[in-house]
This record gives sequence, C-alpha cells and structure tokens, in this order.
Amino acid sequence: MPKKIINVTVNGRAHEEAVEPRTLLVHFLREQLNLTGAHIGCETSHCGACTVDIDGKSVKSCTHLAVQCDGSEVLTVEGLASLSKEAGVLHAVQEGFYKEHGLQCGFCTPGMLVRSYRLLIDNPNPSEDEIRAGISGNLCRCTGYQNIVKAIQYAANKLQQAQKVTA
Amino acid sequence: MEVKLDKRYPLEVSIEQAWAVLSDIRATAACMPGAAVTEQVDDTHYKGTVRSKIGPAVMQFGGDIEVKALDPATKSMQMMAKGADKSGSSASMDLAATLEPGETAGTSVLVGAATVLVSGKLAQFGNRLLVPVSDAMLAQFADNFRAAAAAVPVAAPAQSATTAPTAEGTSHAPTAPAAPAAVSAPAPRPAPAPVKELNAIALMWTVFKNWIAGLFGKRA
Amino acid sequence: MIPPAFDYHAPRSVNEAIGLLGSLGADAKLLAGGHSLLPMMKLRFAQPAHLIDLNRIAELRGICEDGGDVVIGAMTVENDLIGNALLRAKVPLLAEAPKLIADPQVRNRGTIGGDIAHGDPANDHPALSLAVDATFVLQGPKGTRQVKAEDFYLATYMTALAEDEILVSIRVPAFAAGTGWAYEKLKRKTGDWATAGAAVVMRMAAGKVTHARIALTNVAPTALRATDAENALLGQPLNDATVDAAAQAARAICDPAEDLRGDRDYKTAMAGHMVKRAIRAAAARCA
Amino acid sequence: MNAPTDPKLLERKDALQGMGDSRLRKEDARFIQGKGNYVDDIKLPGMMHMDIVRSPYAHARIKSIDKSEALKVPGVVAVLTAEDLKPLKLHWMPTLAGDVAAVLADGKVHFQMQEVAVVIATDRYAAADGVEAVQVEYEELPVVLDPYEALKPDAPVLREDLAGKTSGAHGPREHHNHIFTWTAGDKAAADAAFASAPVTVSQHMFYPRVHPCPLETCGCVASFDPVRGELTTFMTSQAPHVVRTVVSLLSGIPESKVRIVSPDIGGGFGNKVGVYPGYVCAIVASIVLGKPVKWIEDRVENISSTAFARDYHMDGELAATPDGKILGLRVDVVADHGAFDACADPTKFPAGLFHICSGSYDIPAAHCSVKGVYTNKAPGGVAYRCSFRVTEAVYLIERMVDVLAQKLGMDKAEIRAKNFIRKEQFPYTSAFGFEYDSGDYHTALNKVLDAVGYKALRAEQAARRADPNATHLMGIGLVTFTEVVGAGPSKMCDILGVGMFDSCEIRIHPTGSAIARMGTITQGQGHQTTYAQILATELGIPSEVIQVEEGDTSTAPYGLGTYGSRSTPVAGAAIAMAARKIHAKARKIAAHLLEVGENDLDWEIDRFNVKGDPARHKTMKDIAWAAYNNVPAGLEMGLEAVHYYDPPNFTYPFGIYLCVVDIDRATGETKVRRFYALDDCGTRINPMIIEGQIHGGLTEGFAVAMGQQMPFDAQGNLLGNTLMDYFLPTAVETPHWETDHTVTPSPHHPIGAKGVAESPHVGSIPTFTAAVVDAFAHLGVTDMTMPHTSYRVWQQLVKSGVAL
Repeated sequence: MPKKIINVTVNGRAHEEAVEPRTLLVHFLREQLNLTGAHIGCETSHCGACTVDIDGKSVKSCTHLAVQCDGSEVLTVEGLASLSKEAGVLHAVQEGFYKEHGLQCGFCTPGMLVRSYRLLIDNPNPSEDEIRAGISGNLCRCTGYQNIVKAIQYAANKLQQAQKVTA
Repeated sequence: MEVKLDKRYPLEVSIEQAWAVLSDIRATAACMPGAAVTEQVDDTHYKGTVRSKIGPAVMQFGGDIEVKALDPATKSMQMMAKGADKSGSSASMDLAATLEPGETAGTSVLVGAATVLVSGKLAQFGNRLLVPVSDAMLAQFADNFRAAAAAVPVAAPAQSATTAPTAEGTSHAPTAPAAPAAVSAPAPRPAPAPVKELNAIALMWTVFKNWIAGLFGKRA
Repeated sequence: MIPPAFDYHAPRSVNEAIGLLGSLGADAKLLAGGHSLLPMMKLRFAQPAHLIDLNRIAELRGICEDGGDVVIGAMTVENDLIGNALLRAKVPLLAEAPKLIADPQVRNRGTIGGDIAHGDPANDHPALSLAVDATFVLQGPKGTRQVKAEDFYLATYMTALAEDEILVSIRVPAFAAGTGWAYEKLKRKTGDWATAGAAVVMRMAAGKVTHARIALTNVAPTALRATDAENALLGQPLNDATVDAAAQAARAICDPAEDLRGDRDYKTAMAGHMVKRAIRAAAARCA
Repeated sequence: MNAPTDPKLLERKDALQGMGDSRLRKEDARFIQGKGNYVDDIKLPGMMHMDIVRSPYAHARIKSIDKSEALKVPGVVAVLTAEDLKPLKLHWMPTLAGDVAAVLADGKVHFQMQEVAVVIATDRYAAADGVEAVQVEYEELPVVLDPYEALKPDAPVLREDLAGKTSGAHGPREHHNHIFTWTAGDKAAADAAFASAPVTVSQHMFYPRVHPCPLETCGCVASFDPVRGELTTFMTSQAPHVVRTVVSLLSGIPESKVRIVSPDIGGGFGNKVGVYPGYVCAIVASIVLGKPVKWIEDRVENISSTAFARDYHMDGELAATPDGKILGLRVDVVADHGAFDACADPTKFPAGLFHICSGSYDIPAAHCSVKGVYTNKAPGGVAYRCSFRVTEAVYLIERMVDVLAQKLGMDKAEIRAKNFIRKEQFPYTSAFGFEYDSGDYHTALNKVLDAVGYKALRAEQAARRADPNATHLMGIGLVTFTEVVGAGPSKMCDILGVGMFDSCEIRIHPTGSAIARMGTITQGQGHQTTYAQILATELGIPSEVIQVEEGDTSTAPYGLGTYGSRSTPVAGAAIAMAARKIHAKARKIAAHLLEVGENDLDWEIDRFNVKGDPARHKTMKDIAWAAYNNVPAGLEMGLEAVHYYDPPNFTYPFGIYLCVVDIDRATGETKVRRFYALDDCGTRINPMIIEGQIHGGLTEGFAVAMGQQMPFDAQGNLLGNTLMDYFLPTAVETPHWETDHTVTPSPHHPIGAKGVAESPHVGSIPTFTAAVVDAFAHLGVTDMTMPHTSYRVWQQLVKSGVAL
C-alpha cells in the first residue's frame, strides 16, 4: 500500500514522515520516531499503557492510525519534563509519582503520567473518586492504584500552589 | 463452541417443489448466504466456500461438504460441512433437514436441526454473536430456499407476496439480486442468484422482520 | 495484532464521503472512533480494502438546537456529549449516560454515530436513542432520509442504514419540563459492555406516571423498547407493585445471548433490576 | 537493630538511607521520563521480526503445512516449522519439570494457540501478514479438558510421544494421561487420626486456572554473532542465568558464549520464569539468518499460551475434637497441568511446596497427595505471585478451617486462635516436615480483631441476617496464613540440578562508592533501591552511592532469579553475607590505619572507633581509599567480596487478613467494604516499598478472587483472552486497602527478613472467598468457586433462596 506523508508535531518538534495507512500511532512513535515511552500492553484499547495526548485530549495510541495525526500535536511522556519552564525539571505529575511511590515495574507509568497530566488540566482539584474515574482507562498490575491516587493528589497540590504563586 | 439450532420454516410451496431444491446440494448450498459449491469430488463429496459477514467482520471459509444421506421417501437430507478461515477460525455444521407436508395443501415445512461447532478466533471473540448471527443466517437461508423452491416449475402456485422483497421506507433500490429473478432459471436445477453475503439481508428487511416477529417466535 | 493493509481516505465533507462510499463499494468501511473497527481489523476479522475516515468532516460534529429538537452531529465524541451545556439543559440523559461508556480515553474518540450505526446490541446509544425517541438522519447519494430509532435496528449488526449511506445526525426532541430520566448499566468493570442496561425517560403528574419510555441494552439481538413495561406504568402511581410489573414486562421481552457476563436467566433477571433502578432514579428526577 | 538516640548518630544513620528507611526509589528516574529499557524498546541493526502461526484447535493432527503463500508476502524472509527444527533436535525441549514440550508442533497440536510455525520478516507488519498466509491443514481429534475425564481408561491418548513410558520424572505413571502422583506426610498417622476423631469435615473445592498477565507480555531479541560465535539474547526472564544454562545445553553453544540479558521487565508475577517456544525459535532464527530477531507476544498469545497458574481440584478433610481442636488433615489433589508438564517448581517438588497446607496450625497428623494430569490446555503451572503452589495450599487450609468452624458453630477467629502454633513452639516442625522459623500468630490476630472491631462486625452481621428485608448480605472473611518462601536450601531445592542459592558480588571503589551485582532480577520490586539499603546499613556507605546491577549474565554472578519471594530471603542474605566479608576486611584495614588491634575497634554506623576513644576512627570511606594503597602486610589490595548464599531453611512470613463484603441480593454485586491486612515479613527493609508491594498483591488477589477466569468451551476454545474479558481491575473497582504489621524476624536469616511481595496475593484470595462464603454461611453454604463475579454470586443467591 503506498505510503502517505504526514506532518505531525511531537513534543514540540515538527516531523514530516511517510507512513503506511495501517501504521498504528504507537508503532509510529516507538519505531519511526524512537520514542519508546508509550508502551503496548493489550492492543485492544483496554490497558492505556499507550496513552498519549493528541491536540489536548488523552488518546490510546494503539487504536489510532498514525495517518490520522496529520496536522496534529502529540505529547508523549518524553515531552512532559520539557513542559516545565526550567530545563530538566520534572513535571509535577512525574514528581508526584516518584515521591508517592506511584510506580513499580514502570510499564504503565508513561500512560498514567500523560493521562494524569491531562486529567489535572481538565480538573485541577479532583476528588479521590474523580481521580479514580479519571484513570480508569489505565491499568496497573503492580501498585493497586492507592499510591497513584496519592501521586496525582500530590501533583494537584503542587500545581495549585504554583498557580497561587503566579497569581 | 457449539450452537444447536432447531428450526421450522413454513414454505408456501409444495413438498415436491421443495424437495427439488433440497435434494440438489448445489441448489441448497446456493440458498445459504454467501455459500457456493465450487467442486464436486464424487457423488457425495463436494468442496465449497462460505463468505459470511458479522458486522464489520468478514469470514471466508473454504472446506468440504459431505452429503451423508438423501432419502426421497422421507424427503430428508443429512450433510456435514467443515471448513476453515485463513485468519485462524474453523467451523463445521452437521445438518439434518426434512420436509413435511404443510397444514394446507400445496404448502410444506422445512424442518432443520443443525449443530454448528466453531473453533479458533471466531469462537474466542465472536461467541456472544454466534447465536444471533446463526439465527439470522438460517432465516435468510429459508428465505432463499423459499424463493428457489417457488421457482421450481412443477405445479408452481401463484407467486407468494412474501418472496418479493421491497425496500419500504428506503430511498435506495435493492442492489442484491431479488430472489424472483430465479424464476427464469430452468428446471430441475433452480439457481437463485447467490446472495453475496449475510449482510445483504438488510435489504430484504420487510420480509425478514415479519418472519421473526410472527412465524418463528422466539428461540426456545 | 497488526491490521491488514488498506488504503486510507479522509474526506472533508459528507458529500465527498458519500461519493467515496459509492465509488469504493463494499470493500470500504467508514472509520469513526475506531474502537470497534480497529480491534476487529487487528484480529483480522475485518479486512476492508479502504477506510473512509469521517474524523475530518467538521459538519458531522457538534450539537445545536433546531426547533424543538436537539441535533447531534454523528461524529460528536462521547466526552463532548458529557460536557455539553445544551444537552444538559434539554436532554440531560444524553449528557450523563455516556459517563458509563468505555473509559476517558476511549470517550475522546468514540462517537455517538459510530455507537449507533455499528448495530451492536451491547452498545449503549441504541437503547438511549429509543428512550429519548431519537430520529436518525441518514444521507446517501439520493439525499437524506430520517429513520426513527425504533425502526433502525433490524438484527445484530444489521440496521436500516444502507451500504451507500452515512448516519449524519441524531435528532432528539427536548425533554418537556419536569421529565425524569436515568440509565442504569450493570457491568463487570469499567470499560465493559453492559451485562444488562435500562434507560428510562418519564414524567409524572399528580402522583401518576403520564409518560414513560423504557429501553434495554444488550439483552436481545438488538436494543429493545419495552413498550409493555411502559404501559405497566402509564396512568399508575409509582409503588413497588407497579415498578415490579414494569420490570416483569421488561424481562418478558428479553432474548439475550449467553456469554461470560452471564446466562440468559441472569441477564434477563438483571434487565428487570436495571429497569427497577432506572425507574426509581428517573422518578426521583421528575418534577 | 539498636536504634541510636544521640541526634548526631541519628543524623549519620539517616544519611545512609539504610534498612528501615522509606527511601524513594532509585529506578524511578528513568521510568517517569519514558526512558525505561524494556525488551520491545531494544532495536538492533538489521533486526528481523518474528511472529507465530498458532493452532485454532485444542487437539488435532497436522496434515500439512504450506509455506509457499507466506514466502510470497513482501518482507517475509523465512518460515520455520518443526521439520526445520528437527535436524537441530530443537523441535522439542526439556521443561523444568522433567517433561518435554514441543517447540513447534510435531505432527500434532495439544492445545489451542499452540505454536505451529514461525514467520520471520523484515518488520512486524510483514511478519503478521505472513502468519495469515501460512496454510495449515488439520484433522481434529477428541478434546480432553477435564482432568478427571482424562484419567478414565478410555480417554484419548494426548501425549503420543510418551507412548509406553510407564514412569516419568516423578515416578510411575499409572495411565496414559497421568504425569505423577506425589505425596507428603504420614498417611498411616493421618488415617489413624481420622479413624478415632469425634468430628470430621470434608470439602471439595476448585482453584480455577488463572493467568498472571503482567502488563508487559513476554518477548526477546536474539542476536547471534556468526563471526564470534556468540549469542546474546535480551529477554523478559525472571531467571536469566537458568535460561543461559538451558540455552547452552540445548544449543551446544558453550555457556561462556551465551549472554542472556533481562532488561527492565514490565511485571512478571511468574509469567516470565519459563522458557517458551517463542524464545527458542527467535534464537534459532537468529542463528539461521545471522541477524538479530525480535519476538514480542501479543496479549491474546500471552493469556492463551504462556504460563497459566493454579487449576487445582482439591479435596480436603479435617478431623477434630468437638471443641474445635484439629487432630488431622488429609488432602487429595488432582492437578491439571495442561499439555506438557512445564510447571516451574524446584525439580524435586512436582507439586511445589503444597505441603505447607497445614498452615498456621498445630496439626499433629497430616497427609497430602497430588496427582498431575495432562489435558488439552496450555502448559504452565507457574507460581503466580506466590511461592510454588503455596497459594493453593493456603486456600485449602483456610477454607477447611472455616468449614470446620461452620460445622461446629464456632467463631472463625476463635477456632484459629485455638489451633495456632504458639509463639513458644517455634522453631516448629510441621507434620509435613517443614521447620517454621518464627511466628507470633496470636499477637497479630488480636491486633487485627481490635483494629477492625471484630465483635461489632459480627453483631452487625447477626442483625443483618435477622432482617428479612435487608437488601444486602454481609460477609466477614478472616484468614490467618503462613507462607513458605525463599527457595531454597540446596539440600532440598534445585532447578535442573542447580542448587537454589543466590548470589552477590560487591566492589567498593577507592572513593567509597560501591557496586553490587546480584543473581536476581527485579520486575518492579525495587531491588536497586532495597539491596542498596541492606548494603548501606551493613557497610556504612550511603545508599545513594551504591549501584545495584542485575539481569546480565555476562556481568552478574550466577543466581536462580526472582520468583517465589526469594529475592530478599536468599539474595538479600547473600548481599548481607558478602558485605560482612568486606566488613571483616575493612576492620583489619582500620586496625592497621589506627594502629590498634582489631578487637580494640567498635563499629558505629559508618565507621570503626577505637574503643573508649571515638575521636580516633576511620570511616568506611577512609578505609575504601586505604584498601587501594595502604593495607596491612599480607592482606590483598582491594575491597570486594562474593557470596553465594545457600539458605539453611526457608522463611515463613505470615499475615492476618480480614475482609468485609456487602452483597446485593438483587444483582449479586459484591462490594468490598473493608480490607485490613496485617503482614509480618520479619525485618522491614523499606516500609514504603513493602506497603506498595502489599497494595499490589492485594489488588492481584482481588482480581483472582473476584474476576479472573480462563473458561474453555467443549472444543477447547479459550474464551476471554483479551483484556475486555480477562479481569484486571481498574482504579474504580479496586478497594481501598488498610495495612498493618508486626515484626517477627527470621532467626536464621542474616538480617531477619522473610520476604513480602507475595503474601498479600496468597493471603487475600482465600480472604475474599471466605468473606463471600461467610455471607451465605447461615444458609449452610461452605464453598463457592472463584471467581466471585456478580453472575456467580447471583446464582448462589438464587440457589440459597435469597435472591431479590
């Protein structure tokens, strides 16, 4: 099948790439752009390990065609830290997962982080139930979620504090 | 996974007309949506294909058909069809079909008992759909069978209204060949133009809906 | 799990899409949210030669008011239903129920039109559409036509949508003042299809039910409207006896397929319980 | 450990971040930035991709395999079948359990999704296209799925390759589908106890087949260098060294030229212990093609073909006095091992450590028998987040104690307290011969009962039962389990003849930082963090400057790997013992530097002080420097040590778990109202990580008990092998966990630690079942088969006449 040319911005960097129509976004990111943060866990859009942010929305990249991203902005876990104003400083959700032991094997973590990032933009001060519902598209086999909830609460507090300082 | 289906389909044709179709494996197979006999191996063995559509899924089975019994006295037929799809599924159907006289003269009843065994991906992922889809498939089979039998010229009764599908309430013309087209086919081998695959049933809805609602009742 | 090769088309207008559908024929499939179709393709059950992606057709998205109806573009995603103020005001059931569908990421891709047109009785919008008395606007090469939700579903995966047509919008009459509503869905876990689900839209006056529409998810080859259950309520006060009668009537029309969620008895019984829960919840919202 | 009170000492101690410190994890930095290095992240130049053709049938003869269409698919470079592997004698491979397993089906398939052929292509898309194009013709054979059916005289012969073999690796075979019968305990004594007991109870129970289902599936990248004759394989293995030995034995490549690397692993839970056909085929393909070959399982393949767990049909019996003192235990198990006996147990134990089934109780006489059987299901039998078959054993005994309590009308806490091994009985030798190291069950039980307000809960339950209008049933599950972990003493435990020791190699660098290399491999347990903490406390070197490495067989010392909660009990001991060797040498150097005798020195946190004159001291940092330039005469330069730790005994962690459930009488929905878990894992190295492991284990236990299942239809189709059906709970379904602990150190372990990560899985599963069954106990129900889905619970509601 002839390839299609797509223009896509990933983590702030513009790419022009040729892709087969059937190329899944997760394979495009991992194999063509060498961004291996997004993982493949289930392939049927249940586990969320492949979650990335497309044009401001959380999406499962295993059930999305790369060709559909033509003209889009994609954010992956690799781009989270660069969102901070200071270079090399972790995003609050990354810091939260570290400080609250929100990860063990680390396989679900990139998807969890990208999802948490968007969740806190959509709802800066979520309740525990809202956090649990908000990450219900992301499976974790190791943590039992309790510390992930704490990690997201940590990040929410930190982002709120930062907001207050700026205001 | 195993699906057992026991069906009775009233036919508006005489038992002889129906038998003309049932006793002809090619004609009978042609009534199955998407099915075709592609090769005759010997008197009782054939090769064939079935293309069936379950929503967006399309399965193409190729395999063997064995006519195990064909009894003109009791107007009964028994066959076994077995096939595999290249994407990793296989299916077999053991079918016993008998014709009985209908309640009124010139009508008959097609009585079918089928055991469908499915292995592989279709069984694993399609199990919740097998029963409704098999039901629908057999209903369409009966529909085609009626049309084929009606086309058999032996004492052909007046064309039944139910065999003339109309796409009521729709703005498009049916694209699948309408069953009555088979009327022109010469006897004794009525060949209704093969229905491409199961989904074509949507076009014959008005007929189909009445049968489900009225004649067949609910699956036991 | 890798999909087979196909060619990809991204029309910008409905007419362009219909043109493609006509020229590419039966080997083409419409791609909406893709969360049913792409997994099927990865399992190689579905092998369309062409995908026509409807995601770039702006006219298929959005929610607006037209007379007494709310009109929802078929490609409007579930999360946009949830967040929509017009829907909250006029047909709140359709802004609330999608929270029970799939998960947050999938709701960013999954569309109301895809859910409806797929013809899967396990999807939630078919029953919701029946309950809100929706009308589907279908567009084909010869123009548009409208089909009532009640007339749309023929059998599992079989709908009144012709192969050359696209579902373009869903028209829903705005709820009358004081309308109560609810959708109850029993499921094994987040993201699962319903073991059984029930949608109820009702109104009451002077302690009696004056309007009721009840529809069921995943307990038959298609979503079902439970007319007898509605009749069991109409003109009646709401009490244990009438609610039980409605649930009984709903159970009577169930014809579910057995699967890992349960056997026919369980699903049928659960349909009854979901109807009860939904009636109670809807009644609590009646003004 | 004696905690210092002097603030200055405390400060120095805290700076080490040693044992007891909730130190944040060292490994997280890469994971939270998307820089983990999992096997599918590895990309080598010229790498090929492999995909597998699998059987749609559970039992069938292969009539023909036609590769020709597949070879025409663009990008496909090779298709391999058993015929291609035969000349290499690699079409079958030995299993850890002394059986053989087909690498690629040799004329016959024995289970659905069995590997039939492999396709190697230039990319994974082409490989998948190639798989679809391989045409295999089968002839179906009768399918046997029930192990009891399999043992009937006229049952179809499943393993034709074993025809005529009347004995297997574990003794005589009594039937063509029989693998072994293994027994433990004293049958005569147990029978005698039952013969004279005033009360006996019996219960049949089934522990269904489940799958560990880590979020990352299995996979590998095999890379054979034809010039050097060296094979490097990156793979998802919980035991890379054992794999290297197996690969060397199978391939004939010297072990020195085989390098197995376990990179970051996205969860194992037992799934990644075994050697799977995919690994072998990728290795063969790499050797044949002279190019790296990657194979990554998809989720359906993972659940269908690699490493199931459990599938034990158990009959338990207890003999007791009328007041509830247990006198005897008998257990009879039929174990469904699937098509090949590929259980990952210590070689001499075909039923693992199932004979821990006398539990936490002082039972004078006991006997158990386990019969292994072949069926047309995938092989496996792994320890899913547990020590070998300990989950099954704990389930059996805890359920049996409940059955006895219900028969006698006794309280389920009281009957346990009555039968506990008492604190003063340790070390305690069980009727099965295990020597329990330490425990204090009564203290732990009382702590839990007080914490949850047990009496009030029982009162609430009584009131609920008395109310006919109650919409919910209430159940209280209590489990007081003991595990046996840390396999194991080499006198008892080996894998393919290699003793189940583990190892550590420590080097202290001149500037006082250190590297420790271990024979284990982390899959999320945080070894890089916790091992460093042990070393920090032992040697007074800050955790921060200690590097921990594992998983690469070319650098790490030989070890048996990570599973069965053996890392802390075995490798954790190895690290302490190696550190102590360094400590002893450091003392010599310190004495030399301070010009005093070794006995004139006191160790204090991070330094040796001259007795009575702490101003004169040498820190470990000082000593490290001196080790490379100023050592006493006759002492070697350098500061490093290796230790291979062969544990004298297993360790016996225990816990007391209590769960309260509310069951909706209309729908069967079961809500966990409360779950309280007290664990005693001996010395606690990193409380934060322990807590995290317990949350995770409880959640997995919840998944197993409440939803995970691998149902087969009559044709052997596995239904539900995607994550749509296979139950991995989300944050919404997962209950809130309350944790607690007591500390009863292991007396024989160098630091007193027992291992913890598996206890919450082992202990919680019977707790959920106990709670659900307890909700029906007043209705005479003694057993309900997992998983306790709403559907199944509703069926019990109907059966018991309490459904609304």
